[in-house]
Amino acid sequence: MNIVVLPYLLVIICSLTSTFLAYLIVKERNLVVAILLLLGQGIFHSLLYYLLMAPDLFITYIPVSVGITPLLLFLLIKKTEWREYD
Amino acid sequence: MSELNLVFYGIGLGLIAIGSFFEVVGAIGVLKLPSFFLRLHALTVSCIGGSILPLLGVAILAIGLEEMGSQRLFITAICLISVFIILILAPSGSHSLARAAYNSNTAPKQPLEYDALSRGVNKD
Amino acid sequence: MKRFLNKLFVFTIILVFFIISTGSFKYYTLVIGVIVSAITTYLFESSIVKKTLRLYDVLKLLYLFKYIVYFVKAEIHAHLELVEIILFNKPIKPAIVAVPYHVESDYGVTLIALTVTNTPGTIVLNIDTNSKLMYIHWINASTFNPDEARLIITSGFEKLVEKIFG
Amino acid sequence: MIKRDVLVAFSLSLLVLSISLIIWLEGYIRIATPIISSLGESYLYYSYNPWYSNYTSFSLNVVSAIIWDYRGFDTFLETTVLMASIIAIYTLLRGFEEKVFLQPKGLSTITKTATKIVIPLIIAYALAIATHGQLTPGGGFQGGATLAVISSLIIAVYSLEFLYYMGYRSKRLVVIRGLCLIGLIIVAITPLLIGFILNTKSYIFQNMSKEDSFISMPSFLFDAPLAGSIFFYNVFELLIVFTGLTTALMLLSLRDVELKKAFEVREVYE
Repeated sequence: MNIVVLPYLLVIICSLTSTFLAYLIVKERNLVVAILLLLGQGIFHSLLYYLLMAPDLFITYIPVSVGITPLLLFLLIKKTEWREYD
Repeated sequence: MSELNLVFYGIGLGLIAIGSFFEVVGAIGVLKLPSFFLRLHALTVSCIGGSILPLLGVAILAIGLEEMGSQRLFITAICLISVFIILILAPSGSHSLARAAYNSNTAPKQPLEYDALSRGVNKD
Repeated sequence: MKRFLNKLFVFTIILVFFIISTGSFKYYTLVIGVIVSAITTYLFESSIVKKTLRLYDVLKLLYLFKYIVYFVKAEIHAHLELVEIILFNKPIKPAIVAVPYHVESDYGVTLIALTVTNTPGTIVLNIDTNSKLMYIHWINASTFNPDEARLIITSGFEKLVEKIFG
Repeated sequence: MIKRDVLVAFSLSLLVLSISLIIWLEGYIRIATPIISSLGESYLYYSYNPWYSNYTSFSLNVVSAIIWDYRGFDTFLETTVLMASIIAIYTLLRGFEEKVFLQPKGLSTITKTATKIVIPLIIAYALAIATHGQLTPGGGFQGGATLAVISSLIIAVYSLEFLYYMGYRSKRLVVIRGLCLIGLIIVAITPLLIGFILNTKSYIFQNMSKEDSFISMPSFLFDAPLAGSIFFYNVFELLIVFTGLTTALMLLSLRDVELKKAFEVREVYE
């Protein structure tokens, strides 16, 4: 295999996995677990930014997706309910 | 590459190899051990052995790479600072996880042979 | 100036961290770093270092070095034990034991607790500051008695920590 | 839920695989094509180019140069967008009061002390990102988001009460934010004012000297390029983003006692 193909393979892996995680987040009933999965998806997105040569967005996305968004969502869950019902 | 740099290079690679071994052991432990509190112990193995040792290895390896100029000192310093921060933050995180799990009774405590905390102690 | 050594200590640490995290050593970085670390020192010095530092506190670095050597030894022992438990199914005996401590300052307690949590096999579950007890989850408990457990788990660290932080 | 577990395990293994591939491929990664459009080429050519002082912005980081110099007005309007969301939260919670009980509870002593050590380091790192925005990747928004992690840490570890104890109030933060926006405008119209006084031609949001106006912001500080107004824009943007995100965090973590009056007010309106 030619080594030039491998970066594209990496981009494919990252985007496919974040799509998996997005599916899981939508299907998940327990909202706490859904937020933790969203955190994992954030890590994949920041990897994608790194691969696509956007270090500025990479630096922005790490604190926003790992530090601030989960806390905001947890605060919202605390005010309402932590589980979806049918 | 001079002989001293070769020694640094070898030590760094050896530390990274040992670190990956502990990482695998920690992963097996997380899958194998029966309860939440026991799994936290396996997590500590993969934190200290699996991430601190490789970071120290990279720090030593970077000293040996003479062709990188003065930039290698920054890499070494960054690795040492990361080691310091992980040594502070990882145990405090696992401590607060364990405390929350114990106080809210969400995780099953068995197997447990003796519980000093449940015998009439006030929780702050 | 009051508490000059405290301010100098915090200022130096933040300045060094600033220069390392920018990855450049120019006059520009140095000037901006001095301004930033002066502001941060002014804001946080009183809450970070409670005690007034003196010049002979430099000697405590020797104890810190001794502490690191002790820490590495304990880490190696604990890692080998955990590898035995995980890979070779060594029988375990998990228990939560109460361990007393005799350190006064916040930093001393924190350092002991972090070291105990950092060694695989023991995790600090809860801490009671009134009766000075630590509740430790121990994966392979050899004793349930508080004083004997203290001899095994923390007493080695505690002597050195008491000399560093008092 | 076996299917879900399988999917999670598969994703995590792919994560480990991709991270190891990234580390292995450090020297070979080249995803962007070497053929650049003529517009991009001109940006790359002029963003740090002392020989063409009419077109350059003296910024080593091309992204900063584009964001704050070549399309500065656009970015200035972007910074006001976050204000809209804060105003929306204020409208939803109208009538809330911030009550100070001064009994911060939070997590245990160990976590608090560990967090106390890390907070100054995060501040230093965030300011390093923001003030070196014209030299290395980074800038105002990045630094502000990193700085806002501190307030989220304080809310999670020390509780909201400690933020009140440190003097944070949401209204004060909004005022600081407004002042920083005014600071941005002042930096933007400074060349215009100087041109008005000296009776020459000059532009709003002007950075370096142009063909028909010689007014220029400082391009160097000591031995590193300062990139004129980009440095000041980055510092103000840091404060704007930090105060905006902190206000949103504080308003969303209000307690029930503080919100009691807000619900009454809402009932009256409805």
